[in-house]
Amino acid sequence: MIEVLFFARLRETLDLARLALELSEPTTVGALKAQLAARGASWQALFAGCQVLAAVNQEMADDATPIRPGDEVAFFPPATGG
Amino acid sequence: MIEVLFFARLRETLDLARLALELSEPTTVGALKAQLAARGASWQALFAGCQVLAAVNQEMADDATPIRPGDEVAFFPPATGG
Amino acid sequence: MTDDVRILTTGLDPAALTTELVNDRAHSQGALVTFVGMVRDLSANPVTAMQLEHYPGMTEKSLAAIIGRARARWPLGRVLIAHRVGLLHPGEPIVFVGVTGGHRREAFAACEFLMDYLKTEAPFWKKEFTPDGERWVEAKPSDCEAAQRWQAAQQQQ
Amino acid sequence: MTDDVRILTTGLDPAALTTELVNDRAHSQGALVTFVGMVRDLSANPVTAMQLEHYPGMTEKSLAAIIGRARARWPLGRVLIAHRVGLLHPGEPIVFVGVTGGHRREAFAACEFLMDYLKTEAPFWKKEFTPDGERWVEAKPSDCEAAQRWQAAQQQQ
Repeated sequence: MIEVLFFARLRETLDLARLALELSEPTTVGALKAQLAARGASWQALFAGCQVLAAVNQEMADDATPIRPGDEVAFFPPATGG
Repeated sequence: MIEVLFFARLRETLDLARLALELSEPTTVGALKAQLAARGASWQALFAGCQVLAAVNQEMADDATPIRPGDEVAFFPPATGG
Repeated sequence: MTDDVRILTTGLDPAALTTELVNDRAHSQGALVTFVGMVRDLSANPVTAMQLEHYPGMTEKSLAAIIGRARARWPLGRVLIAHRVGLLHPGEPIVFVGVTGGHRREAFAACEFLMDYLKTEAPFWKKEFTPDGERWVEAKPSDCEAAQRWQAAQQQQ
Repeated sequence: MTDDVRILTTGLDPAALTTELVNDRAHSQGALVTFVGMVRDLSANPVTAMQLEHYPGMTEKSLAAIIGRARARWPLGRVLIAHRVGLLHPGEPIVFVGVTGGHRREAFAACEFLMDYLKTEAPFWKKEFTPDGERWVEAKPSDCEAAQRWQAAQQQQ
């Protein structure tokens, strides 16, 4: 199992804050994004763009970052704090 | 007449905060410094160095700045505020 | 040295934080630079309220990492970052960054560095409420460029 | 816009000045940068007290002129400079410079610019009292160089 979190515009568009996914073997952020994009039109629109950032275990990640069972993965737009 | 003010280390060394001087005709800061340096050893030591700054009517001045009757002239060390 | 990262749901008081840094006898320093970011109050572009969302856990980690990078570049005394989350109104403080140091040069540089990285790397997101509806604030390219500026300066050293 | 230059014989309160700038509804701005300079408290170099002398009249004029130069370079909201004179003790604030602006970049630059020029051009002089006696603080070449840095930047524009 992995936990996938969504924040801000992504959370609102998907109407989903968290998602538990089965993970039988290690994957990558890029592969997970492709898998999520296949879930439907709104997912496709969000994950095809370049405006989705990812974190694995609360550290910034890129498409090559590995994901292992038990990890916490998050997707969110570029930060606008401060 | 002109009024000559001394601040900080100059004031303490000369034991003098202000001095009224007769001024019959316009002079310059450089000429006034030479005139003051001739007043004695401590004056000579202060005004011969390059660490004395001058202001005329509360604006920074250099040796060429003219001094006219009624002006306020001040001598002081480089600023150390802030 | 003590680092402080405070995520606040209410009551970010720049005056109280300033006093805390000025009065810090344990790390007595000659210079303090603070930055306060506030909800803008522009009549041409009325924002009636702002919602600040964040990623609890990652927020604190990323701010601590940014402070670590600043400390690696400059000798600093206290560093204090406070950031509001939740609902804010025009004029209210969103963020406070305070840095003390022995000299003003590094306190200014570190405070600006912290703000540049906070804006691009710390997981906060703003949503604005206006008379025409609500909208998520879009990240500005200039914020990314600002963070890249420091990386270029580092490479030149 | 309101400029404030305050020469104080007692009670420079950075927190109160910060609050004044944060709460200024008339010039509502998104960014505030403040600098606070304090009497250093170094055990290796004990200063028991400090006397701040100034040139009344010229002080106010020179600070107003420095603010004018900052406003000519950057669009700014409020600028507030407060400076203590008289007797000070370790840890006490000597100077406060606060600048508000629409964007942090100009608020940081203007605040640092104001401090650089204040230190070299405003007629203040510090005398330190130590267990070994009293001494006038000597101007540092680095303060002069700091002011010259801005002139070089101006010429390059």
